[in-house]
Amino acid sequence: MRKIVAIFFLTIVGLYMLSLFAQIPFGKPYKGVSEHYVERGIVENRGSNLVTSIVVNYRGFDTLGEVTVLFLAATGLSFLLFSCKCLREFKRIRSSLVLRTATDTLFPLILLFGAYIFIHGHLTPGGGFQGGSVIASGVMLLFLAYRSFHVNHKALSTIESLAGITFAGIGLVGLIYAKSFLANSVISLGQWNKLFSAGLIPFIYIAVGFKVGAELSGLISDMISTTKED
Amino acid sequence: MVFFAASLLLIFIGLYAALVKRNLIKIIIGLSIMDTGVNMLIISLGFVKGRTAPIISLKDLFKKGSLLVDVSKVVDPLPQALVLTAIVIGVAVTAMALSVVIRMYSVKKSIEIDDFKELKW
Amino acid sequence: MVNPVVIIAVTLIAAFSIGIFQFLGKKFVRGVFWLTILFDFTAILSIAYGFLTKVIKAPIMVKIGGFPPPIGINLYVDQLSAYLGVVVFFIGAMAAYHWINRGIDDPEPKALVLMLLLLLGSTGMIFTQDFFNLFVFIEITSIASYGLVASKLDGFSLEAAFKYIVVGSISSTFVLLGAVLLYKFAGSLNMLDISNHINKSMYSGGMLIIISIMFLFGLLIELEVFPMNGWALDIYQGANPAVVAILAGGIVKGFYLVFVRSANYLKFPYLLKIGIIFGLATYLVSQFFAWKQKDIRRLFGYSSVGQLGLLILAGAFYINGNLTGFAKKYMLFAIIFFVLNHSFSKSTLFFLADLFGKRNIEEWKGAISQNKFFGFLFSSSVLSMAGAPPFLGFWAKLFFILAIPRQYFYIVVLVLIGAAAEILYYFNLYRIASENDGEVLDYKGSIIPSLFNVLVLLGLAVLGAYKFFTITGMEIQNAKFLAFITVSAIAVLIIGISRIAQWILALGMLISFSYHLIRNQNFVSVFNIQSFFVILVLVGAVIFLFATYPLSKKYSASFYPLFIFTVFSMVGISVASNWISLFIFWELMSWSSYLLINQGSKKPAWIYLVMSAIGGYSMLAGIKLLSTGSNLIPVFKASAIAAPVWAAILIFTAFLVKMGTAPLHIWARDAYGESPDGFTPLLSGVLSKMGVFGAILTIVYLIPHISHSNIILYGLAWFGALTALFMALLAVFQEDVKKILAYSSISQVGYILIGIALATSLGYSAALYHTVNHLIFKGLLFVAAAGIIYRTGTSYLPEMGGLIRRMPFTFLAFLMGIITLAGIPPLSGFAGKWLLYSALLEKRWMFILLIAMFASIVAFMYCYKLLHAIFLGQLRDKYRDTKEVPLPIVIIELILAGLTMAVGMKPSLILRFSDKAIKTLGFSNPGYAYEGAHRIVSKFGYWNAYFMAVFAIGSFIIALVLFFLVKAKIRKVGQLDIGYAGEVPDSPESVHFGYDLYAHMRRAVRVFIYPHVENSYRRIYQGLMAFVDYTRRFYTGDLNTYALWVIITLSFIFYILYKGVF
Amino acid sequence: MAEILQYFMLFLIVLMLALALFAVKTKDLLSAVIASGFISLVASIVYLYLQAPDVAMTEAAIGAGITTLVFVITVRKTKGKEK
Repeated sequence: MRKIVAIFFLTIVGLYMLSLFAQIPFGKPYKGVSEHYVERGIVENRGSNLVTSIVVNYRGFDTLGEVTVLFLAATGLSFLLFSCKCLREFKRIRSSLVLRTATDTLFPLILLFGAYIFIHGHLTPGGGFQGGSVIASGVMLLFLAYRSFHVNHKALSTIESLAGITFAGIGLVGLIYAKSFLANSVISLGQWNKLFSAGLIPFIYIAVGFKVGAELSGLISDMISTTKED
Repeated sequence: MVFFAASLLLIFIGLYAALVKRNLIKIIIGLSIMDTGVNMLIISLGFVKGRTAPIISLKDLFKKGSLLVDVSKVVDPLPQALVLTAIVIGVAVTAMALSVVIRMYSVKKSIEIDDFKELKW
Repeated sequence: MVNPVVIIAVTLIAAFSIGIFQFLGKKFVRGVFWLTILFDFTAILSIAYGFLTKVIKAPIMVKIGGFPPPIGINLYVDQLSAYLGVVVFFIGAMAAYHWINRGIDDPEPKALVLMLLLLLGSTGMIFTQDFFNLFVFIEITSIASYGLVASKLDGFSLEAAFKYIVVGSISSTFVLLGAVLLYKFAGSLNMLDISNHINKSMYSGGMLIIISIMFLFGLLIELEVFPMNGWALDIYQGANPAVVAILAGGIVKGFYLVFVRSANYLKFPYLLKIGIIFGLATYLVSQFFAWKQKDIRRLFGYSSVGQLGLLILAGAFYINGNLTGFAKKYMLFAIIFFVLNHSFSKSTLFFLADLFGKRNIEEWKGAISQNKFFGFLFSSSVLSMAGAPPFLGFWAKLFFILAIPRQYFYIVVLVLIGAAAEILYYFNLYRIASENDGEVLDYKGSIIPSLFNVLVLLGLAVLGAYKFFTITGMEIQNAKFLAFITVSAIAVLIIGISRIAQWILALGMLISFSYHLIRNQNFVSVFNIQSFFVILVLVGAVIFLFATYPLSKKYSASFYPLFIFTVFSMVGISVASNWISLFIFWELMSWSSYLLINQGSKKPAWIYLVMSAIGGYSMLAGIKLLSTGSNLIPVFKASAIAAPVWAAILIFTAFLVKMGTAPLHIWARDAYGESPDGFTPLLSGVLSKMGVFGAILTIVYLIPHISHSNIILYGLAWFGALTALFMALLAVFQEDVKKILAYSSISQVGYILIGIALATSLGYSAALYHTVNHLIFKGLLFVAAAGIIYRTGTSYLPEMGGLIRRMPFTFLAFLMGIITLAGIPPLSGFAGKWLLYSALLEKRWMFILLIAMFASIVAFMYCYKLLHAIFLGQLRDKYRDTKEVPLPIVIIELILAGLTMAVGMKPSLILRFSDKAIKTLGFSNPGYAYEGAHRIVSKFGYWNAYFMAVFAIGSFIIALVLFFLVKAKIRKVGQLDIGYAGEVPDSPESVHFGYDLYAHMRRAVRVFIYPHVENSYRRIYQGLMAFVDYTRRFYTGDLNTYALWVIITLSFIFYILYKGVF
Repeated sequence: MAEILQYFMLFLIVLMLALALFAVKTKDLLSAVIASGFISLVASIVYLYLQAPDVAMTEAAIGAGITTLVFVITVRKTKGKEK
């Protein structure tokens, strides 16, 4: 009964929305602010990756909020799972030699790759969020490989805090020196397609990378084990 | 057009799960499918046929003699930026919801909706 | 002034840094937390102050990243968002303080982080001017709320949190889709830019309408709109009350502002439709569902949801209702006041509910009567919440009603019905909480946040009144007088340590006020109907206040302040210059008298309040009908322009309720019978006369301008006559002295109503004369009854008897009162009847004349019963040592008895004044004439009061002489002088029978004294309750169902707004 | 070439929908979780076609990686079976 009612009303809503999308042309040129972003993105930011320019610079405030959301989720999750005595520990079976060896070899590489992604966020696809989550997946690998692995929560949350403060602090620096919060033009923009370019974008993305990496690692660790030292 | 339809279908399959499924984790799976659908919808809104990704690493995308980029060669970068944010927010919400589920399980040893109907009327 | 973005940045940095500070210990975290809150609050307060003092003239626009608006994100802080920010942070700080100090659990550092980010999210939400950024901040707010709602970590809060997460995710999906599609449509995400791209004609295309609906619908879910608000109620019920307080008091208001603002930016043309359908549905449904609610938090939750519905309605009218000039301003202030009122009072209520700890409202018995301070806080918030004057909620409601365009009159009616329903359940709770016989219960935890909130509420009440009077441009005297009343009452309250001091101060105030009034040349030279009632009120109040002296020890410190409040608000009614100021003082009178009655008995007071609310709100609805587009404040005389029948009927209802006219009388018996003895004389003698005053105003100013006025008047006369008859009949079978007097009062006011309904000069003469007359003798009887109850400790007639020997003066006075009541010459009662009968004859309303005459015969019966049961017969043993009633009461009794005597011999003492008053009503003569000093002549004969008096006193003396002559032959029966079944009692036994004196007549009139009316009210109430109990099962508690309703609502909205597909 | 790519996309979309239906329908929570992870993975390929490499990366790392992991942990902790 519930299924029928649900399908019925979902169909109605779906038909209305379909009628909307039928009016939106697919794959046709766009107009509006994006024209500005594309046309003047290099001029104003010197960053090759326009998406990064938008995410960190034009709409950097969104990203600050996004970082906050992730921070919130990590905080909320550890708040909810903290002191949850009732959780079963994973039965972490001793993993195979292959996995352990591979982990030993891969983990530094994964870290390096993650760092590469967020350092080159303004040049190539990827950025702080992607790099951070790659690093977190490395940490996850450690969890899988080693039975007794525990992350150091103090270190993680210190990194997280410092990275977050850096981000917001860079914003405030912009407010003080360039009269605008999160302004990019505090330092020189540099040259297009070079590593040290695009003003503050790489710095922000590095901070974001650290923060996201730390947060996601903490999140995974919170979920996997009841943290005792906390 | 296919992408619109597919995304809409994904959204509604996810919603259907949230409306009908009695298992808490199933509901969250539904919501995350819905998220994926929404993200795909947004991306396909920004897609323009025959244009390249918004990463300007080649000079031939510029207008002649300047750093101004030729708009007619690049897809819309804004929806992609928005989706980046949306994905991260999605994982945050999912993690939050799942931690609540773990807690709920620890209270009642169950993750079925029928065991969580005490607040009513 | 601080740059608004700094608030957000600093809060963020603080939240991030807590990650480090938590290793240093909880104290550091708390320090950071409070510093941040303090900084934010000061910063935002400085912005708000800048707007308030007009230092900041234009809305603040903050570019972020250095890009101009459509390119970059920007913040846009205008007056409203700054004010709301202040409220959010204030409530947030209070809630955090409450949480830390409530003594149950200690918030983790992480919970404080969530709290900070919650406040941050809502601030960002109301500051940002970018649709996608709005989505991000909504998500921050939501995720923080998810965590906080679950923070109690028990089954309830987790269940609530999960429901919130699922519904919240659906909501934010729609917001996100809406925002992105808006970008696709307009090429921008900036609200202002999009607004510039959009014009209303684009909505005919279909595309924009679906996009806007999706975006606004996402927000509507967060606004807890019926039928998709089950999750919200579950949160209110299940989550930590500190969290709920901040959600209901602050965050939801942020969502509200965002919703209204977005709709405005989108130029959404169907906002009014949405607002009316969903706002009204939410409001009404939750106000009624709350009736059956036993869990106090869910009860408050229903009320919160209802208020939100009202806000949505108001917002829709403000944005989209084509309001003109003044009305728009009124509506804006209504919204601001609603928000402020609800935020502060509801969060206080949640705090207090948490401190007290009991969830079931039945367990609240005695909660506020045991703890005076707790009671004060609770009462203030409940009164403010229910919209009692002079609290902010009252002004909000008034602004709202005045601002609604007249063609939407049905909305006025429905909103007022909802408001009455709200009063019903709030004061049902209040009734339970103020019971006297609860066990001693105490609250634990800190009360400081509630105290702060209530202080703000009191300040806001002043602000509300000030704004109301300045904006509506009503005569300043009204405001001044209101301030005067409040200050006087507070002055009396402050010296609450000593009742005697309060008594002296109150009496002094009344007397000096009267003195100043009489010395005022204007008042004396223009003597009209209003002056007549002012004098009536003041004289009555002074007399009855004087008589409360011996009783005062029993009363709480709030008795005299409320007494003063009631009296002065009646003066306010009498001098009101337009319908609205009449209404304001009318409500003031109703509420203060309710609180007074509540000091006696709770249930009757509750019924009184509900009936008063029905009356008061129907008056407001009637007034609304009188207002026209340009003239929102209808004055008495100008309302002659357009006075629909309904306006007159609605306004009249209020007066009929106060007069206790059948079938609106059900409150009267118990309210009169069980109110504090010191207050009942005022209630009966003066307060019910305000109904008379209002009725006269209505008949003079409204009735002549409507068609079929004759039928209405004739109907009114019938109401009066039937009231007079049936209430007299009911009085006959009562066994409680005050209840007999209560029915008698209603019955007598029925006579007065007949006089008014005649609408002839003679009729008015009779009515006014009888008004004063009834004040004298019913006051006398109630004062005497108060004295007797004070001495005997009972009001139950069969317990009394033979008191003539213990209380001779009281007996004498009582006898005089009874004679007047029965209308026997030479006392003043006769004159009133004579005038009334003449007037009826003059108008040839013979049936009514017959009924009135018959009713006065019935009056004899209960008169005799009173006299017999209290004073005659054998004295009971336990009253052997009873003394005469206290001296002040004796004095008042004798003064009143002397007055009735004097007036009886010389009716012109009253008639002189009533003549003047009648002339100002537009009559050239009072309908009768004087011949000589003592002879009054009407068409049907004459009546010489002096001669009558001499004759009556003469016959009385003859009878007395005869009595003493035969007295010697009467054997006096002692109380041991009886034999009963062959045995002689060893203790004195009373053979006086006062119980059910008229048992033998009961059968004859059984049909008439059966409580048909009361039973039908009860049946309606119970029926409604059963209906509510059944329908509230709509909230099944099932998450899937809640989510399903979201989709059903969305398809409904699509269906009604866009017919493109089907 | 372009044609083949389009058919491949069509195939991917159908695959996504099928996976979504499977995730909703299956009784085994772990399979459902894995299926929903696969949806993300497939979606990230689709994003590449739609010229959104950034999003593709994010979706693969976060949507398919982290989210799935979090789901799996939860399922394990709650002994996940659907009734």
